[in-house]
Amino acid sequence: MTSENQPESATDSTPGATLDGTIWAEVDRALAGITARAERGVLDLIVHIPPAEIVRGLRALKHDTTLQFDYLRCLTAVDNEDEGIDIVYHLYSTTARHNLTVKATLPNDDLFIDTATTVWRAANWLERETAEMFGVRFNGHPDPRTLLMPEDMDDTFPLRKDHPLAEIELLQGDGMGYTEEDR
Amino acid sequence: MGQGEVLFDNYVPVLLATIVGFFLVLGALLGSRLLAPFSEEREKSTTYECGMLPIRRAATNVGMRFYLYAILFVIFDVEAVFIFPWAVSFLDIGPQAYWLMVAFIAILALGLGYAWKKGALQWR
Amino acid sequence: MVTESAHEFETRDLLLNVGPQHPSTHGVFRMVMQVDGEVVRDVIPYVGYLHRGAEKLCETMDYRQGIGFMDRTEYLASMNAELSYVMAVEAIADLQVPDRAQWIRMILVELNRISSHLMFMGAFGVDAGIIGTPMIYGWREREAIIDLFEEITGDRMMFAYFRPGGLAWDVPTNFAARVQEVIAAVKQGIKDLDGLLTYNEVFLARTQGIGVISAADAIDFGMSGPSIRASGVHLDIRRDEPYLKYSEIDWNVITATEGDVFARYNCRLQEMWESVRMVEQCLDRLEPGLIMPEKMPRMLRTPPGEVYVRTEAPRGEYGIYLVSKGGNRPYRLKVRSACLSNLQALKQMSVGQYVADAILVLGSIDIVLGEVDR
Amino acid sequence: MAVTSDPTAVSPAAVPAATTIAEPATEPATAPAQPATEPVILPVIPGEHPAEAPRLEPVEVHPGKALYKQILPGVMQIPLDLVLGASRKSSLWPMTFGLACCAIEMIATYMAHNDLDRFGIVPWPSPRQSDVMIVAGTVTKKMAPAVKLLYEQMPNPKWVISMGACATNGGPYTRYDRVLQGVDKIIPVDVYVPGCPPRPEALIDALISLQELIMEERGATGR
Repeated sequence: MTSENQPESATDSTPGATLDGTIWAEVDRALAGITARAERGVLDLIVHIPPAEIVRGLRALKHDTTLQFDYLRCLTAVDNEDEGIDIVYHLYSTTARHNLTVKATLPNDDLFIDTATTVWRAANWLERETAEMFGVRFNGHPDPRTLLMPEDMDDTFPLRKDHPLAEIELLQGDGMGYTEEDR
Repeated sequence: MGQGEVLFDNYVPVLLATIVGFFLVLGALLGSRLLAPFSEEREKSTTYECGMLPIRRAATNVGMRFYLYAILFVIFDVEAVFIFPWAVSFLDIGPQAYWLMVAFIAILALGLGYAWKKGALQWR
Repeated sequence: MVTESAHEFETRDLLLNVGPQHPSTHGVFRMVMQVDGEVVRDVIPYVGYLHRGAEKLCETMDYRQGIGFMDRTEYLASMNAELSYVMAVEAIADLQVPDRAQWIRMILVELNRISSHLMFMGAFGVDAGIIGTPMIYGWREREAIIDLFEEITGDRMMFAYFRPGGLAWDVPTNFAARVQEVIAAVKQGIKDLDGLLTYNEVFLARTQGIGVISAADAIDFGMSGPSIRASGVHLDIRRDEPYLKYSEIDWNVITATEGDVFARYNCRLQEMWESVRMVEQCLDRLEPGLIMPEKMPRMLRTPPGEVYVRTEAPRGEYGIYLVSKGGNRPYRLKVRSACLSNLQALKQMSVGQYVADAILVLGSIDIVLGEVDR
Repeated sequence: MAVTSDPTAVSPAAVPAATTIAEPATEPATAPAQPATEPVILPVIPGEHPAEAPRLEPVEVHPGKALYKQILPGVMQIPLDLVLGASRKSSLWPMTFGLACCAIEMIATYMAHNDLDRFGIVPWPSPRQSDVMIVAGTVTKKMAPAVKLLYEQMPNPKWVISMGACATNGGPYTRYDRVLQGVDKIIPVDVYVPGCPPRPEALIDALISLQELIMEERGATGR
């Protein structure tokens, strides 16, 4: 499966941004068998990898001799209402001192992706939080409990765009209705 | 002031102390029963575990180490009780009592040495 | 074959709840410790008791209103949190911050690092069992720094002083003199704490060799800040990806090699001396000038795009991942919390220690629950 | 030996709160008591989760009455009231219950710069020996059962100071449904302290007004 690696100029970032200044060459070589589409972000290089091959790509990036992305900075998700949910991995190499952003776009109907805890242990809690906040399911996660929500509330996803904010209670009432004499 | 009165005079302060002590304790207990607003709530009797309900009964059997330390402490505490009266008056009870106490302490030190060598003080 | 009766004499482990309300969990952090006698067999951390949805609320507020949430998320080092957020907005909106504003930001950020580390010293003393003295020592200097911040920004903790593009208003005229005063007081304070704790034999016996984590594990857990530098990893964003003016002044990164509780404590202590040196150098380089770019739009709108900006907060890397689809509101804002990643290594560091030492290990990571739960 | 059965967080709701009719006549219904005048706009809080409701019920207050108030005739209670009030107000032991940013200001108030020890106010870690619960910070719905349990574990007479905007009505986080809009939804509060976070002087002022409250015998849970 040849990797279509001609970096078509990304639409949303600055048009016509060439990728020569970035580390796209090594990344493309590291992700040999994986379809990867590059894009120039404001600060770092952004690589889009399809969700099916995400863990293979991350492992290749980590164990590559020149890139050595051994540090997972941050793992989160972005809910673009209709285009699905993007899972975003920010990687950093403590030895080669360069950054990379890897994104995997999940369609809205099947929010399943493999877990990255096999690659970095740092992903454990970050995935638990992303799972409970966006409803994404990480297959093979060692400890799929909720992190920030209570244990028995794993069906509401607060950070989704369709989750409304709470209304400010117009009438605060007098708390629990304890008048002075009661106590 | 015969022999009896002297004996008796020495013990008046002790008597007073016990009476005052007794009334202090009684006052405290009665006072709190009388003055404090008691209320029986179900949750008040739960064991305090930082705001959460205890997960499992805490009355599990505990390691032997704690018991060994307790026993050793009791032994040497009692030894200290014997040393106090001697320490107060050992100047005027002659050298013979002094060496007796040294022997007493040596025997107990032997016991401590044995416990130490056998690893009773080893915590891990 | 172990007979049935032998089982009764086996010591069953006790599930100890070091719960949300605990003097040394530095906030509402809960961990269930499986304890066998005195030795910790297993630690299960529970977080989320302070999850207040700062990220969700930031999405409904424009860029200036979001600054308040950053203060309240990292409430011990609000300046560092504001700095990350403001730099992320500037990176997306491509704003150039004038030099004077950058120097003032560096002075305030380093002073806030010192005040955060002083709070750590106090809390760490309490964890180690010395109830009052380090707390009183640490807080004496922290009040001096907080008074200075109050004179500049008007508030003791929630400053909201940094704005995208520069600062809200200029510093008072006696700024340099006041900072010199505070630096002199802080130097005396750090010397006192150093003398009180570092050479205290009992403190050394309690902290050396406890809660060791190797460099490889620390990197794998994504730790950052003094906790990872104590394990020998030279990872400091101020030097690796210099922002503000860190590349123009002379300072060095403090690292240790043992990776135990004392190394983390010592890294933070030496970092305070570095911060003092930095503030003095920045004061010399400060000269009058603008604090905001001339043409600042009334309502800041940003072009679509995404950026991940990270700065070195006292506890580690405080990153802001800002996705903007145009308009004056962030489309998605993720706060990368240093304490959350540092906490992941808690179990590996404290299993096998005594209960008292596990509390010390938790204290040595120096967590702030507002940042963990956001 | 890893923990085999994972101990899920046993929330106090598992302990069925005894539904005995509380001694005061008014039944503390979940919705605050409505004044007769204008209708109450019931808050539509999204995600009012069925599993959450039992945890967020207000706590049942059992004030309890001191024996001497029941036995002694009224006029003879006054000297005892004065002595008790003076002693209670000058040795208020708050429970160290810092939740969020307000906790740092609370610690700043305890520390040497603006000292609380001069009022006899000594922070105490456990609820068993404390009289005041200073709720300093945001009470989230995950933390609410712990707040209720700690309040119930405090001996009478006990008071509550709701420190900061978050504890009073949710503060800056009031639009998020995981945050409880005010700690007085679950426990009765005596003194509210405005501010985010309130300055140490504001907290000292609140504690002084609490002391006046105690002298007037108002608001204490159990006298």
